[in-house]
Amino acid sequence: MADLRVKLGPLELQTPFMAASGTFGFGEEYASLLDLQKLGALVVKGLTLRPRKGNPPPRIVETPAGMLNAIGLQNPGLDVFLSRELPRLKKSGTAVIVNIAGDTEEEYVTLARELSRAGNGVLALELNVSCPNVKKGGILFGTSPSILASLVEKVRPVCTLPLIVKLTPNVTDITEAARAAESSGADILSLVNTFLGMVIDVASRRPFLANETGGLSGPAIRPLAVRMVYDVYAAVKIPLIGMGGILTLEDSLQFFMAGAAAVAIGSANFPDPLTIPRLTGELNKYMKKEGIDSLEEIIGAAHQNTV
Amino acid sequence: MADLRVKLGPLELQTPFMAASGTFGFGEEYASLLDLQKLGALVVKGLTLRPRKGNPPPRIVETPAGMLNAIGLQNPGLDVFLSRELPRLKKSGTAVIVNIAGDTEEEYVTLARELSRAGNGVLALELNVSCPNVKKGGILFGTSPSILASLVEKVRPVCTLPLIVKLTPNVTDITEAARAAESSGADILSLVNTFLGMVIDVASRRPFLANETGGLSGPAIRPLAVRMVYDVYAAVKIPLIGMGGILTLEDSLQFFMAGAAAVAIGSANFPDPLTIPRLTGELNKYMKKEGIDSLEEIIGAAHQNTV
Amino acid sequence: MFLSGVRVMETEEVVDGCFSLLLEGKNIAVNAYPGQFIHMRIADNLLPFLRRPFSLAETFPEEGLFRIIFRLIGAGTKILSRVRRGDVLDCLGPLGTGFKPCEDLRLSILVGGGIGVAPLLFLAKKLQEKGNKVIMYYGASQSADLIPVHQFLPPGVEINLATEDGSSGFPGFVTDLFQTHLQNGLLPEEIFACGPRLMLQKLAEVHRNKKIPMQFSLEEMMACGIGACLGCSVEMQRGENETVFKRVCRDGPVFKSCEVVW
Amino acid sequence: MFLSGVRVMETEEVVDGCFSLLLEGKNIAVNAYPGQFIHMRIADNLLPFLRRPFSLAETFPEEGLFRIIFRLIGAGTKILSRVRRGDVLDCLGPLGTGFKPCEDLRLSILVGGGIGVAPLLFLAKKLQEKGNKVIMYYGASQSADLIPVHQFLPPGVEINLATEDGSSGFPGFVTDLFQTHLQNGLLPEEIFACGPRLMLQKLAEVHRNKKIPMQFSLEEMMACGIGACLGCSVEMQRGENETVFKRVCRDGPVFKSCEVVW
Ligand SMILES: Cc1cc2nc3c(=O)[nH]c(=O)nc-3n(C[C@H](O)[C@H](O)[C@H](O)COP(=O)(O)OP(=O)(O)OC[C@H]3O[C@@H](n4cnc5c(N)ncnc54)[C@H](O)[C@@H]3O)c2cc1C
Ligand SMILES: Cc1cc2nc3c(=O)[nH]c(=O)nc-3n(C[C@H](O)[C@H](O)[C@H](O)COP(=O)(O)OP(=O)(O)OC[C@H]3O[C@@H](n4cnc5c(N)ncnc54)[C@H](O)[C@@H]3O)c2cc1C
Ligand SMILES: Cc1cc2nc3c(=O)[nH]c(=O)nc-3n(C[C@H](O)[C@H](O)[C@H](O)COP(=O)(O)O)c2cc1C
Ligand SMILES: Cc1cc2nc3c(=O)[nH]c(=O)nc-3n(C[C@H](O)[C@H](O)[C@H](O)COP(=O)(O)O)c2cc1C
Ligand code: FES
Ligand code: FES
Repeated sequence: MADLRVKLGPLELQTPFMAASGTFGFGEEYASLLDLQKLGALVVKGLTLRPRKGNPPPRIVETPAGMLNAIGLQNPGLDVFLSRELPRLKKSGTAVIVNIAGDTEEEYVTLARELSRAGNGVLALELNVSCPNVKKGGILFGTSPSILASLVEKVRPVCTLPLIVKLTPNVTDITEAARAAESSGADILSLVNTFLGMVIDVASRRPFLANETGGLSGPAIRPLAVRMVYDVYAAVKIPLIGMGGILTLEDSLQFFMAGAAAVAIGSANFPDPLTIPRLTGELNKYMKKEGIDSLEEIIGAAHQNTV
Repeated sequence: MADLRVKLGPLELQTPFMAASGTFGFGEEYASLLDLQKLGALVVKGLTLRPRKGNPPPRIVETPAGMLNAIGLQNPGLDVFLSRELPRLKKSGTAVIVNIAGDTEEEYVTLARELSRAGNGVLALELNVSCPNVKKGGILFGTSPSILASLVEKVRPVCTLPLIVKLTPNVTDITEAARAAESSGADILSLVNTFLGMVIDVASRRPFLANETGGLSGPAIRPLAVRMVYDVYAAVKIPLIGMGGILTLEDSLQFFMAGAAAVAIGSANFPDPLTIPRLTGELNKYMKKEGIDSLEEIIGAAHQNTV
Repeated sequence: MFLSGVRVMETEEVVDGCFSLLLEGKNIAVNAYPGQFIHMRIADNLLPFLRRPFSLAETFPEEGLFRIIFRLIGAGTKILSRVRRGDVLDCLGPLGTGFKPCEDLRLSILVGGGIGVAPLLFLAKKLQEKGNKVIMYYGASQSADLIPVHQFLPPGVEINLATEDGSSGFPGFVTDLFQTHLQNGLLPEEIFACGPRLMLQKLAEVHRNKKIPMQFSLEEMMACGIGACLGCSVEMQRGENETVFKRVCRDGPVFKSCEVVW
Repeated sequence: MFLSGVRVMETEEVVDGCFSLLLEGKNIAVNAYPGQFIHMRIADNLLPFLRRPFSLAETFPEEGLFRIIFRLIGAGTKILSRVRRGDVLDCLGPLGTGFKPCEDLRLSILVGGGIGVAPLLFLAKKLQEKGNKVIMYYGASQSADLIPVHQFLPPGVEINLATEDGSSGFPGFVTDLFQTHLQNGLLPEEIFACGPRLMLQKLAEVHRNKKIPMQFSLEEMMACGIGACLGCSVEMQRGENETVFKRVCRDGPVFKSCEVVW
């Protein structure tokens, strides 16, 4: 086995392959198909302070090489998460990262404080400032660098865990948001969340999703996500988690070479629930074949001007 | 034959299906495959004041359900266009719309003035403020609403033709640019241009395109483009030309229902050069079957709250 | 729940645009019960990107075989309609919470509309094995769309057909046919139904009047199929004044009719 | 240029991972000349999205047939390797500006590397029909990759093989083999070549020394294939100090070696 461990600032992972928030639930469902301990980390579904019902159906629709989703942050809320989901997750032995979202700065702060408590066993927090599917799901925080900076500054002091900020791609210049998050205390940036899209059902002449718009994910967005990781890598010094349409080892190598120190797998889990273990095995083989001792040798490699 | 004519403010088209700029050249090459007179309009490749060499190869790469291009506005310049391409185009009987790009406001103004001259036979101008593939190819004009407004204000007085402003999708809020263009004198808006993307060649560990980044087009971006047309339709009063990943009649109906009064076909011309005549025939059949007398009945239909 | 390659043993176009696939997959055949479904990967590439759900229409646990019956709808079912004997398909299943008939049932009524009859075929067989009398109501828009259900049912199941255009059986909706029988004295103990939402809605009205327990199999767009993505949620009553979203793929696809919010 | 459905008449895996398709398409078979290519739609869906270009390897104008020979590379050629006799493929062609041999040629030298030999097979046949003596140099990395070129060539064409690992013919690069022959007195009037860029670059050096006219067939990523999108441009010398971008699909794929900017 090649050494697949990665270090993202204060965060150490066994492998660079994480399950992206919202696509792996709280792990329970996938546990019968694969060993959760083999994940680099499991980022749980976006968590809010109070339980959230989510959007009416239909919530998803397939698109060319991708899908739209408008789940609307359906989740059981902090209390149920702490009492029911987290203990089960800890028992499974997986590395748990909690994706949090709030309507107000105070909600983010409360979530960060409660989840940071010793003994919880949470590995890191991911600030979701980029969910396009609820009116106040953080998308406002994510699209304005100054509002984002203010939020991160407030959360930072109460968050004793490694703090990941997840950026939205629905902006003119993602490096501005990246720099704002970095300078206000983020340890790590993750990108990208989904792109705002719409499908119209021509038979009913109405938007297909009940929420009208949804977030586009899957291979369709991969070139856009790779470009953003590439740009952000050049703009900040903190480590990046890349995601957006990864299906194959080659796809994840594109992200590593663009500058991601780890990657997350989202929609690909749906067609192939075994994507993460498969990629882990393939990366191991690839590194051996290419004589790569540590993943660091290829992280950001595409920025070098020599071939 | 159902009545396929559409009126976009001062611009009247025989059919709502246009060939998108950069994908149909100056028409010459497609003339042996189809009757150029049957196009709603042919938007020619982005034209600059002086000839432009374009970017080194590779300039294109396929992506999931789409492609990246970084042509870099290769074009023969205004003089050659007027002396060689335009006379030929006029002879073909097609409706010619000229897509123009400049490095400075002055270049746009000169292009608009020269192309507006009586007798040229140009039907309309499309201001390309959104080409992502040249450093000064207008993308700066497109991403700042105030700079865009200033440009449109300068071009408007010298442009005696219908003035289309083509919006870039690489922004946080496309309705801001749309409103800026409308209030400074645009007659029509067209959207979207391509999304900035990157593919990394993992064998060489370098960006695949010589230009590093390119513009993403094709079905992959369709849900994003439909969403933007939907939003812009609600934000402005002037008519819209929608584009982004249209392959089938259903795809174009999505754009009409989102609010586009006409649509442009870009990348789809590559797999199927006969896309536009095919869609024209299919729209005719669809309108008859659904008892639709005029396309206006479905333009923007998805905004109505009743089913 | 198992993720495995299943081998195509038999393909048949049972009626125009409607196909039956007999598949070999021991884990699924042995563990599945009526109302459950499989989630099938159509292609090992991007087209289509997501899996497609299909109800189990029959199982042969000893032979390790099971059947799905599907209608050609779009890109996914088109590709699936062209598989050949010997092909291996990537299949996740058995999934979901299926029909849970009352233990001491004697007479069961099954109401199916269109391709919704598929899971009822499996249920009919199981109920009859348990000694129930099974009456099936099955409707389609026209005669040409009717699946030859007797082909997949044990003898003894009573089949009542309806077509909207009257080209076969009772002329009208299958719910109208069923209503007629109710009025003529039919006394169902429990009703199991699958079909278009409108059909189920009509049945729910019958329920409200007659207080017969009903179980409905619902459909919704699915991504994961196993309960993780919350993409397939539908609104359900919880108590008097509250509703929650439940997952068709895991909490369902079968729900009690009284739970469903229309 | 024609857009038409062409019927698959014969498929053959000529060597591991390398396929020959004999296709029926009168317009293409009658009008094509060596160095031209066709632009093939692989699937009527999105996978892959763009057409794929393939050189014409042989034509039978009277029978209305033509051949392409291709190597399995990625998704597109994988699907193409699985077509069957009778399938109809959507084909645009003949396209491009091909080889333009000098009229009064007597001896022609063809240098092909890898799958780049395909257009040279067509050229060899044509040149020989015109009464030329044709000598072909053909190299691959190993014996197992060598296409059985004699199968597609008329008798009388002299074939010189090279493999990089020495498993067949001359051990080394095909350009080295060719160099040896040059040193031993071979006097080519014109050279036609197609293959990896590195091979062509080496030949261009020979050219600079010996001043033998050369025509090279180049490759570049293509979208439209007909000259409209400017996606396939490559840099060419214009005069002494200026360069322009020319389109591989229309101005080429065949260019004079002295034009090419390396
Ligand atoms: C639990 C369940 C059981 C089902 N059992 C059967 C069955 O036994 N036989 C049968 O013929 N059909 C069944 N269906 C419906 C079947 O899944 C769709 O007809 C099929 O997915 C259409 O795929 P397509 O690619 O051909 O069509 P598309 O063109 O992709 O879609 C057409 C329509 O099919 C539905 N659909 C598409 N993808 C999905 C998805 N991933 N999940 C849910 N619905 C989708 C949507 O309504 C969509 O608008 C079942 C659906 C569910 C949810
Ligand atoms: C004028 C011309 C003639 C050709 N003739 C032949 C031939 O006779 N036999 C043969 O085996 N190959 C030929 N090729 C190369 C052939 O087009 C590619 O091998 C094929 O397109 C690969 O497709 P894929 O989907 O299998 O691979 P992919 O995985 O899509 O691509 C692998 C590589 O193939 C090349 N490629 C892919 N798509 C294109 C495209 N649209 N245009 C150009 N290159 C592309 C790129 O280098 C790419 O990186 C020719 C190319 C050109 C430009
Ligand atoms: C069904 C679904 C639900 C998601 N829910 C969340 C969420 O709760 N919080 C979040 O930050 N991202 C969420 N995402 C975004 C993913 O984590 C990921 O950023 C995105 O899907 C891009 O990756 P992919 O293309 O690999 O799916 C969700 C994505 C999907 C498809
Ligand atoms: C090869 C290529 C060249 C293009 N050149 C131009 C251009 O010169 N000017 C312009 O405004 N848009 C240009 N575009 C963008 C298209 O006009 C269109 O906006 C975009 O491709 C989205 O539509 P599609 O998905 O149907 O291709 C180009 C697109 C492609 C694919
Ligand atoms: S389809 Fe994912 S939860 Fe049901
Ligand atoms: S491929 Fe479009 S110009 Fe050559």
